[in-house]
Amino acid sequence: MEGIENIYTYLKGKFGEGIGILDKESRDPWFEVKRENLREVATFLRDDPELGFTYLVAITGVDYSKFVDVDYKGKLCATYILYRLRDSHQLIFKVFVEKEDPVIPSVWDIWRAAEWHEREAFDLVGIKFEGHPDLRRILLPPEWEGHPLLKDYKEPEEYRTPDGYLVVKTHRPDPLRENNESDQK
Amino acid sequence: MLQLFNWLIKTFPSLASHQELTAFVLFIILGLLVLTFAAVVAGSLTYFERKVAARIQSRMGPIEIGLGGYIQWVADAIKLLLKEDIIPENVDKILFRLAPYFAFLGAGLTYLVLPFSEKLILADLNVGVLYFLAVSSITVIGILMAGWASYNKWSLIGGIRSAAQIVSYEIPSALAVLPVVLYAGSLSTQDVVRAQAGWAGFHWMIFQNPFIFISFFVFFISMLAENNRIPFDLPEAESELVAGYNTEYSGMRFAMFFLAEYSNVFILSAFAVTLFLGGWQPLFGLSLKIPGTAVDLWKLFSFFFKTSIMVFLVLTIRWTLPRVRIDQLMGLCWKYLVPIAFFDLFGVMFWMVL
Amino acid sequence: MAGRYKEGVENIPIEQIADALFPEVILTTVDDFLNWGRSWSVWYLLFATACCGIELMQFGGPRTDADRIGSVFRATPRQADLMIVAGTITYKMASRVKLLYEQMAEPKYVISMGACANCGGPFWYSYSVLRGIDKVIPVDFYIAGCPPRPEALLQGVIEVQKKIKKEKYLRAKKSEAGG
Amino acid sequence: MSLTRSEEWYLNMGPHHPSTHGVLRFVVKSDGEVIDEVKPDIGFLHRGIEKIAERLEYNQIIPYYDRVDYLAAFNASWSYVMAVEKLLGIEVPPRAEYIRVILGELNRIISHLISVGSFALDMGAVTPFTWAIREREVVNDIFEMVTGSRLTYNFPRIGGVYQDVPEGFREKVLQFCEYFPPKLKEFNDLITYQKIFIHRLANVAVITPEQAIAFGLTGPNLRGSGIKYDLRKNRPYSVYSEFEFDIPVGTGEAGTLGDAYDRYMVRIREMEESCKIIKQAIEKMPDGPVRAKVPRKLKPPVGDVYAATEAPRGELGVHLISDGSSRPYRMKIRTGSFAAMSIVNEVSHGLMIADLVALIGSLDVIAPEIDR
Repeated sequence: MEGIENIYTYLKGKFGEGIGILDKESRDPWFEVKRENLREVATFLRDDPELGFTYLVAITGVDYSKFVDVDYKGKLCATYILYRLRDSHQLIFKVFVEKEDPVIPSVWDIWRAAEWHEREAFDLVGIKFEGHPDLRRILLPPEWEGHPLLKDYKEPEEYRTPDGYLVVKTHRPDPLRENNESDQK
Repeated sequence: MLQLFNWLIKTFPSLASHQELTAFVLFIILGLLVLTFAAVVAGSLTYFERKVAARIQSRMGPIEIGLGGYIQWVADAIKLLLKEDIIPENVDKILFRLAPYFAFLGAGLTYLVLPFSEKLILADLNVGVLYFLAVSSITVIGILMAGWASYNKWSLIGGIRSAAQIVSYEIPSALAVLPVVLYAGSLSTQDVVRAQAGWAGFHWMIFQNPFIFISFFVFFISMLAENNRIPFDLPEAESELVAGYNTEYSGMRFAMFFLAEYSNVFILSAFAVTLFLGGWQPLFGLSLKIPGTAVDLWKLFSFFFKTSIMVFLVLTIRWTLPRVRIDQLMGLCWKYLVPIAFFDLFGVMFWMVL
Repeated sequence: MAGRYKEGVENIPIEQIADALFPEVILTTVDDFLNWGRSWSVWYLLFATACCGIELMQFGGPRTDADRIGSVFRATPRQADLMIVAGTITYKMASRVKLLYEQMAEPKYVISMGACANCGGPFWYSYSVLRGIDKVIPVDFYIAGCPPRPEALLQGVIEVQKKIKKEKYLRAKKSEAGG
Repeated sequence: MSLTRSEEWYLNMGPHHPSTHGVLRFVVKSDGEVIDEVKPDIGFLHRGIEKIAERLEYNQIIPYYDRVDYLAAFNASWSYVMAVEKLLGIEVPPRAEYIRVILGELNRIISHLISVGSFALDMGAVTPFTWAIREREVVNDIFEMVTGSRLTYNFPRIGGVYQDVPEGFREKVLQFCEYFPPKLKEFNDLITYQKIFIHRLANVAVITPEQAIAFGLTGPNLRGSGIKYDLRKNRPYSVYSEFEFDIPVGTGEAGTLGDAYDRYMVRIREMEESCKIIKQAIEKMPDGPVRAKVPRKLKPPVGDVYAATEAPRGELGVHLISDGSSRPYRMKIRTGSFAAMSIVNEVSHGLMIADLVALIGSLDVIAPEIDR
């Protein structure tokens, strides 16, 4: 099945309200999947012979809180990029969640590749994937606080290992800005 | 050794009244001489190895330091002696300190029965070959001690691997030497060399008998394995175990391991030459008609020449082959080398009976 | 230099003291000899984290050939004299860098290779990158570049050699022992 | 019986370990030498490029991509400029595309050289690595001639490349194409067909095709499992559709399909194919401008874009989300090494420690691609 619109209507007919908006204006069009239906839709996308999206390319966690004025502004989002290997068809869909309740069902057993991508999204954006077998920080050290790819993230003042072996002052003013200030003086 | 002692007593009659003391001092001096010789040989070998490695890898190797880079090993030795000697906190301190000396002891003691020339041998034991086989495995005790005492899992794996490796490879190496002993009719290393007298290469042990020819390769492979050379350098496999048993060692103690390793390369080559390739038997026989004293020197040269070629072979193998895996290592030993060695032994027996 | 003079005798030129004190001369000569040995055998720790690591490998490769000046790599910090920190160090890695440095045996030297190790380089703005390894370990030489060429690293090692040759190994030992 | 009981222990491999290719850490649960479980611990080189990019203009980000994959810096920044071009709808002049293809394939060769060389190093053979480095220097010279840099080129620009190739480039590249295949054969004689090497790799760390797809492996790792999928053929970008070349896939020639040796062989064969592509591209290279007219201030439309190139370590994709400003709202880098690392635990059960080294080496991961 070719074309995002065909796939969209096909899925819409199958799942109805489970499929949200379709963004055709975007350079790579995408549609929304409601998080309640994510697992059914994902299984369907993978197993349906017409669709057959067996290959998960990536999951991007996005914080839409400072985006332009759209419906989903202020929400967190997981973007799933899929391939169909036989004809290299690409598909993007998104799952939006409120910032206060950032829980998305995990799809790690549907696409095994999702296991680490979900951990990364949890680490950097803070989306919690329900049912994930091992949801820990992956890139940052386990004692790290905060999720750096959130738009309102502030770098901590110092970094210290839990045993106190290493303590480093992390905060340092922006060199460009500092120069400007000293120039003004 | 005994000759030297008798000669001393004869030349200096005043020493006759202090025979024990003389013997003791002589022991010490000779011991130090052997140590120095071992150190120089091992040091030169490190230079040789680096040079060979560099040429194989289209590099230059050490050239800047002087004498064409030859004194590189002196600099390395000075550096290692001056380094801080770290003994980590949780190690078994006694074993940790002792291990390098054990490792070197194994290498150093084998020099005792190594016939450099017809007259130049420290002790012509009548069980020389047996002694060599026994003593050369002391090294593994050192390695095992180091691995155990280091309180480091990588070291421990290295030590255990080494133990398993040597226990296995002792068998084929001993079995591969037996045909030679049978042929020579003696366990003395000098006798083995004397049994290979002749003016050309085909009097050497290796060419006297097709079975011994195969035995040579069994011996050579087993010795490579016993001395932890690539492709069998599993105890210190750099890419797997960081540096294996010597991971925690620094400074002088590491230098001892280093020394032991390179002494072993020399020992391995020297014994391969002694047992199979004619030892000090002069190259081209004595057809060159050289005067009396030069004969000994020619023999000495022949021995070192052949040994150098063997060393070169060992080093070339080291720098071209990848490493085997531990189960393959064991498989090679028990499935191939041991049966072949037995076959050779019986083959030689039949050959001699017929 | 400060350690060579006793209180109140600063005015005497160094040559006179050396002439007067025979052992000093011997010490100096021995020192020179020891430093010669140490400087020609600088073994470096293979510690490559990022881009500079590739140039560190090239440094040991056929064109630059670190072995020429007696430098070979060691995998374990215990046997290394020189730690070449090649690449970005993150906070997660920083404690390991410190640990590795502490595991090295004295005397030890550190070269900070490339912009990232010097000051964070292009990752200055990052939330997770240590802005210069001198925040956690002492550094002897900094090599600029992103990444530096292997030749620059070779020059760095030669500078380490020069530094070693100027050191007073025995004197340092004596002064330590004396208190 | 209690005497014969064996206990499992935890080995900490890395982050400073000779065979971890940079800074990875594996917590290995093993019974003696036999591995039960491997927990990769990554992030020791997490440099936050995705966050840095949010405060930079679109064309300021290019140098960071050189450092995402420093072994194939050109391919990595190519992915990025392709994504931006796709977002803005910029047409790239053909000469620029050809230059990109030539440099990209040269880069693939030197990346694979390091890969196979360090793989051999992991297997205990030092010489192949230095040989690989020796050949690498030849290509480094070409890159230095064109871009002025040996490792991080910063050469592609949005809408083309930084500048035209210098005089003598054509001859030098053709000379390399003549020079390289015999050297590769020499390399193969030294290590690839070496008995011990084959025995070390055959039947080790088998990744089945199903596993490879499920875990999202890409590049030589995916093709090593016998799946003929290459973005250059299957989603032709740039001018790849104009060249004739094969996609080498694993065939299980030494043992099982998808073992470490297959992945290694795919890389060796890809180097030959790259040579073919370079030759064709040099012959066909048209004249003309090397950079399209691009406005100084880039203001792409709101929306998502995903673009990917076939980098040496597989698909290197860039997912850009634009909010209409001159800076990307969110940038996600999708790399092959990240996927490759996620499969380590799955296939390492029952391997020996030496095999784990072989597995990691055969996956050809590099740290900044995993951690970014």
